[in-house]
Amino acid sequence: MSDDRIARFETRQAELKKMSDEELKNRFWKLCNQMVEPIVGLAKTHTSPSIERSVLLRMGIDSVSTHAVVTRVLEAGLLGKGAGNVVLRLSRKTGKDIRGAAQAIIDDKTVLHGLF
Amino acid sequence: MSDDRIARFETRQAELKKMSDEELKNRFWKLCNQMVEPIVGLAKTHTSPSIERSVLLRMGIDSVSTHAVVTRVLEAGLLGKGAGNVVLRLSRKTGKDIRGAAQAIIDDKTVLHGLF
Amino acid sequence: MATKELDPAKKLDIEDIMKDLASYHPPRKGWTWREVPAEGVRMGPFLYRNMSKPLKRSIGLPASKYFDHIDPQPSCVVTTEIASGRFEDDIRRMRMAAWHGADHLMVIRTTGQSHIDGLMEGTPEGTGGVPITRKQIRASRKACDMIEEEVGRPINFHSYVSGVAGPEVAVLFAEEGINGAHQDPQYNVLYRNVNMYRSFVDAAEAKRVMSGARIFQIDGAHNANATAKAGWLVMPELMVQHGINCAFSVAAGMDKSLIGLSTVPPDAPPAPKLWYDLPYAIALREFFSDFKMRAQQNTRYIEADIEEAVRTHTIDTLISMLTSADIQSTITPDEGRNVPWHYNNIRGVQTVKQTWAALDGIKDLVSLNMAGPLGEMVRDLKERAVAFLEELLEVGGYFAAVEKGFFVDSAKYPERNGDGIARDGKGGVGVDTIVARDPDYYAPVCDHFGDNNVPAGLSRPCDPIGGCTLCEPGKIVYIDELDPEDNADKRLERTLPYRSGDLLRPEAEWAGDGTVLLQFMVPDSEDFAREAGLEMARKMGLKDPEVVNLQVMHPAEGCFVEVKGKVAFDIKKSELKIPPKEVMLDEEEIRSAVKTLGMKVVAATVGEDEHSVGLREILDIKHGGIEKYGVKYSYLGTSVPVGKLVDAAIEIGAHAILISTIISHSDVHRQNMRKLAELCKEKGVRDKIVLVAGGTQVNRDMAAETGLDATFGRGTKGIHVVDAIVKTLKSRGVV
Amino acid sequence: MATKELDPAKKLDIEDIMKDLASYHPPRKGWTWREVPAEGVRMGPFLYRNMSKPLKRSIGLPASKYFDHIDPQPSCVVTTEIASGRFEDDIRRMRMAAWHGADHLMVIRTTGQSHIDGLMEGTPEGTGGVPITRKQIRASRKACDMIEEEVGRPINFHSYVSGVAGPEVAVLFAEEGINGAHQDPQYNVLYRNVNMYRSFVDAAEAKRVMSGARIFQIDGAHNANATAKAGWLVMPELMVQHGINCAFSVAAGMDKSLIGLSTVPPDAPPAPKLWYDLPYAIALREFFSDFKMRAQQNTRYIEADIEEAVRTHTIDTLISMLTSADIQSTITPDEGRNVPWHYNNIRGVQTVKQTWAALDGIKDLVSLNMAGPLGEMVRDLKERAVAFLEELLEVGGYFAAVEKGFFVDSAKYPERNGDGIARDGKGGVGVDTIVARDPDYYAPVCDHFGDNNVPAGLSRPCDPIGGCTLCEPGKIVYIDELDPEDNADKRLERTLPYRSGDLLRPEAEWAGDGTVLLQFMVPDSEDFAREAGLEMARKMGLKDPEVVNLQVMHPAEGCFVEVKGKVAFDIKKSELKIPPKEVMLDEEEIRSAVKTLGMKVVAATVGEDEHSVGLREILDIKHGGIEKYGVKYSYLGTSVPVGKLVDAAIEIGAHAILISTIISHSDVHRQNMRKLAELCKEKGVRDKIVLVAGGTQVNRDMAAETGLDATFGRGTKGIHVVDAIVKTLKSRGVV
Repeated sequence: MSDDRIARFETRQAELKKMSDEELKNRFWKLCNQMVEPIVGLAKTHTSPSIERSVLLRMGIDSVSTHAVVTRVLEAGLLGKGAGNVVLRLSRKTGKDIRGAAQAIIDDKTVLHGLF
Repeated sequence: MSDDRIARFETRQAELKKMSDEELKNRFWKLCNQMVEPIVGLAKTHTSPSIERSVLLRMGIDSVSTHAVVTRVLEAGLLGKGAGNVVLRLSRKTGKDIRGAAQAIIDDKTVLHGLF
Repeated sequence: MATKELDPAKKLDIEDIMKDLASYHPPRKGWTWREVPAEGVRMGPFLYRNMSKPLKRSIGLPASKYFDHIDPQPSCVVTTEIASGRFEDDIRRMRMAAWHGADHLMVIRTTGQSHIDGLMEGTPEGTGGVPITRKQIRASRKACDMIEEEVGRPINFHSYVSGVAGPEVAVLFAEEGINGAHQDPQYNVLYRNVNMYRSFVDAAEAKRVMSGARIFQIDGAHNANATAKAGWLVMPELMVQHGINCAFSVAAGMDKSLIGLSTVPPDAPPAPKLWYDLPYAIALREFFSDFKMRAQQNTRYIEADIEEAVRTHTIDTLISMLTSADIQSTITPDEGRNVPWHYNNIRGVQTVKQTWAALDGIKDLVSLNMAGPLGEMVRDLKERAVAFLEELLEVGGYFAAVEKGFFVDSAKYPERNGDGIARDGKGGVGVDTIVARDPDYYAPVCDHFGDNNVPAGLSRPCDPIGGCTLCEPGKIVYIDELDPEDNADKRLERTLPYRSGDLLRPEAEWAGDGTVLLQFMVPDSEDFAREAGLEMARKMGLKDPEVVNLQVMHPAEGCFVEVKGKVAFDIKKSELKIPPKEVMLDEEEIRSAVKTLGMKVVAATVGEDEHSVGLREILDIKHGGIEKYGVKYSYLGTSVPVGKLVDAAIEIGAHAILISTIISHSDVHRQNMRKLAELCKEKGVRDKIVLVAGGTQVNRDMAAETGLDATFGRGTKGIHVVDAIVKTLKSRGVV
Repeated sequence: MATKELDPAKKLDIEDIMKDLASYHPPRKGWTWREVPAEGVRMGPFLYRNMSKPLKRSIGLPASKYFDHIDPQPSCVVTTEIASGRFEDDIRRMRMAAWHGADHLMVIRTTGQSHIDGLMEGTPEGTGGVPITRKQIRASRKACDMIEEEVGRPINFHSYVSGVAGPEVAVLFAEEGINGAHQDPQYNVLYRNVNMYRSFVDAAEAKRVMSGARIFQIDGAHNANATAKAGWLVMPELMVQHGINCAFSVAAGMDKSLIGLSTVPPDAPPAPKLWYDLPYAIALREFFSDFKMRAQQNTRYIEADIEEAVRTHTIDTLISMLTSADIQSTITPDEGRNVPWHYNNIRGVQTVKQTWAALDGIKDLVSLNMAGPLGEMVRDLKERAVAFLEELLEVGGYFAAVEKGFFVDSAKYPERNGDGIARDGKGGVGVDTIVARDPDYYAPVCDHFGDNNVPAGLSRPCDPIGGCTLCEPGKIVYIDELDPEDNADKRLERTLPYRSGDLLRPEAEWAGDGTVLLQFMVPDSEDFAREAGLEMARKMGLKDPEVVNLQVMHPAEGCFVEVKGKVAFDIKKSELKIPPKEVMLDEEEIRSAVKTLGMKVVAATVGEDEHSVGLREILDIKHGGIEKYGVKYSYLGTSVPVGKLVDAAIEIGAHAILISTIISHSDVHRQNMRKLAELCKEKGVRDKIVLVAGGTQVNRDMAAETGLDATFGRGTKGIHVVDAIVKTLKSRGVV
């Protein structure tokens, strides 16, 4: 298989040798972009605990609380909604401010029931 | 005078600029050789205590004795003959070997009288 | 917020910096380049072709004293990495580094922080770096804000957005005015064993946040040549790694001008470094012409020898200058033997500053010879990189290739050594933690990446919450400390006597750590030299002695040994006797006085002393003797009676008599010095002639005791003697 | 005469070398160049393009361990200058330098010897160099003859034919097999104030004698830029000085291939060094293409900082490589602060060796850009040099010009600064001592210059005396000692215990001198730092402490200080405990064993210990952890109970358990280590699983005590751990 790889490399290299420097560079970037395209797609359509905590941080929630909130939201199966979305929705529902809503989730995870 | 020097330099430089690199290099060496010619002439026609001591060293005389011999020869006004010449001549005259002749000069400078 | 102006004569007041941090916000954000005048920079007698605007305050290279004390500053940003483990010590080091020309201060995280799934808070002590926290950043940024005013150039403060908490760290950095950061999802996967999907999903968010705060990004691809067994073979892969991170960063919204490739010349001598590193540097710059180059120095082959590291880093800097560097990073040359010490940060910066000055204009003087093997090697590297990408896609793309161990294989592509780092998509730190966004996913904040159901009609995504912290910094929640014992206040209490009290102790990393280094040659074999070195250090009272370097000079004749250890004593400042400074006259004033007077001196060795060496050094122009300053001297020889010297001085109208007594038994030298003064009095010339004596057993205090005008010991130069003569003549109103 | 073979494991036996010197004659004479294979030199994984044949025995750069311990040797001859003042210490240093790649050993004369009108004899102590005498040369050359056999390359032994006794010194050198020497009549005139006529008359004779012995000649022109205030302006004059000496040497009978220009890149950073030094280097090589280049490193701007000197010398070597160097001289980087120390000779040599390897092939990779300002500057220098010569001739030739102060003026020709060194033909040392040769002048010896009435018909001029010493070495008169006290035997008696007895003392210059260097940072201003440094050295028991370098890190934050001093104690070798060596397995063997076994380990920190840093470093590939060698690890986290570890190991069939206890109060770490061993015994797996513990308070001796297989302390790397595991498994017959 290794021999095969080397042979295929040699074929590729022979093709690449025909290119100008500019063409070679363009090909490099075309391939790089092609490589990251599915990864970017994955990132667009997924989130993570850290992303959600970073959203909560930006909403003015302290780091210790963001940790607790995201854990609650994850346990409640609501991370796909966005932790910030959850907190905001609870805030609207309960009339608490953002930090108050976050604290409410930490204090009692049942507040998340029926939110979505 | 300084202004004058600079002006003459500029004239020289203008001339030099006309030369090829090869011509410039040849001129450099021509001038260097011209510079050392009279100095080489001086060296050919003169000697010094150190030169004469170096001759005696080469004749197999130790460094302490060469010093004493050259001092004696110089005092006797015979350095222009060559200290080695003096020792050799005394050696021949007295039948002593070279070192013995040198020692004789150290022991008694009157041996040099009438040697030349 | 305006910061207090620093007084260069006073230490940083750390307690003051730590006051009111809860309300401190950075006065500016984003990355800053140096100002590089297109017409060059004129300094002292020179015109520099590739330098930035000089600093308001700085410390030049030691040799700058020969060139009007100029301190030319490279055109590139210059980095220093700081990693003491205690931020309160870091910031003092930052100030030192800034004064020597660093304007990119990179603070290393405590080891292990990349595996912490969340933010840390407070100021606990770290290992090999500090825990990066809001308090640490805020206090450090505040110190940088003061230091940048002091030196007159913006300082880029930098840390790391890597590990499993990237998005949060990025938000923290954006909020607190961090100017530059590492972010590279591949680094997390390959070198930190973070799950590959988590790493990339997080990275996109982190990059988007960084981009919003105009934080300059550095990637981590260079780690491949720091890890691979043969660094010089992995170059095609390095280009692929750089390419993937750049393409991904651009896709995440980053501006190309804020994306820097972290690149290291992969080799070090005795390897033929330039032969491999120059083609690579060129190939990289050709493919990545839209991006910035952060040129790092080599660490892979750094051993314990400081000088070896300095030479290699000088060559690394040469390679930067032959190609290009937007940022020139520096490696502390002691990285191979300890957590870097204060003064080695400065040495690293000096290496760049000195090389940059030495080679200013090099691109006008030499050209890259692309027609020869260089051009062939450049092209070959580029072809291999493209072929590598083609194979990656063929095997199923990036994730599939990582699982197959395509990366950090130490053979030259397409060869395989089988030692690549393979990672399993179903493994690693943070495995199975990414979650698909629901169709109604929503994040009500700015600088968020990816699918987001922001309600229509808003001017900002954060309007529904009345603004996020990136728009309203007042909303940021500041946590001071979580640990009542492990924090900066406690440490500062302990080090107070060494920072603002009467006590002095040397330090290498931390205030009061007492660390010193001993260097010596032990004339014996390696085994004996090592143990003898430790034993010597113990006999000198050093605690925890450790051999940090040993170089065999010859297997039997001896070894050079370096031992570090800690002193156990304090020095009391109040008990030190600081000698009053001898302020030298200006050299031009001296030359002019000598010329005006037509200064003449007589000189000789006195006593039974045939050692004329020292005196001749003081006299002869060859050694910078007084002759160099225009003084005419009459040298009377050795073992000259003092009376003969005085007579000669009177006869020729000398302005001074110089006597030398190098070897002296009992007190003969003092007697001769007194005799000189007395004889001059007797002959009525004491007030006309300046009397100077020197010798190895003489010192400056003896003048008063012996009735002379000036006396000198070891290390005296001609200039000191002329200075003393001119000063004495000035005091007598003669000049 | 055959010399004894040296044993690399034994010190030079100086007493033995000094035996039978009266009958010792050098086995060969004349200069030797290195052998440089045209096809390049293949070493380790590399092909070098510009290297000489490697040495039989040598010590490579520290980083050579990464490259099969290769030690590539530059194509040029490499010089080191040795100047301890005691020849018996010089020769040991020569041996060290030869092992690091020096093959041109230049012995500096004691200061003042150039004014001694005659030869010195015996072995008195010198200052800044040794008295050059027959005995000193003969013993040193004998040592070199032994050393060159040891390293497998001829050594060129070098000294100085300058001063007022040039012809005698030249004869001495020719007789004793000196291979290279400085000779420059202008140097004597300008820098030694030797009478100008005497200097040139003597020089012709000296050069003729040197030529006969095929002694390579180096001139002294570079001193102009070491003396002039602005070194970078005197370049046209430098070319003129070189030109005069070369032309004169050729006229005196020297072969051009044995005439070397001593040239120094005149500048040092922060000056833009390359901009001035490269054009000069090129101009010189164009005019002097028939002669050899001895490239010296810059001394003019060396300060007390070793690293600054090393960087400048790296750049100097770059300039040699961009142009050419037949001999690359090195400057000890401590020259700016003391008489060079042993290990700084090695550092100087390493600078050339390291740079030469790093930049191998540079001329294929880059080209001099002669079309730009470089070419213009080269041409300009050459024109100025020629114009300088024209003016010299115009004012009446060389002697007239010296009287007018044409030389060493620090302005750029034709400008004048008025600070040139003028010498009077009617003054100077040795004035009025030359004597015109009479018409019957005769010198009955070989290699004599000038008019000589050698009788006709002789085959040799020395036939009338039956052969001179140059033809009949047996005639040479050997004088042993003149001074019964000041000689090597007396000194060797005193240093005997340190050379062959049980006592060890560090040394920098002389056996038993006790000199050490202390480096540290004092966190205070310059004044306090200096005095605190001295006080610290005193508290550590150092005698004669002296601050040799002080660099301000920041005016208030601190200074880097270096203090030298002498220890007052001895170390007894017999009382040192030399630990047995841990011989590591070959890395390939380790990798292969790991692969064969499919080695797995479980790891965790134990006790109440959350510090996983050290353990992760041992595990992770990024830091060269065990993962790098193919080991699969299962990391169980922090504060893991010992029982859980053992269970996990059994479950997955691990080959080893790794525990880490970084922070430990009282004896918890020992208890946990014992517990691990006991538990494994209980469960019957003690012989199946290798047990390893590590931590900052752990050391290698604890394994036996606690019943584990291996224990490790600070500084441990993954390789050590894998090595221990494989060794244990080997001892159990598993691998």
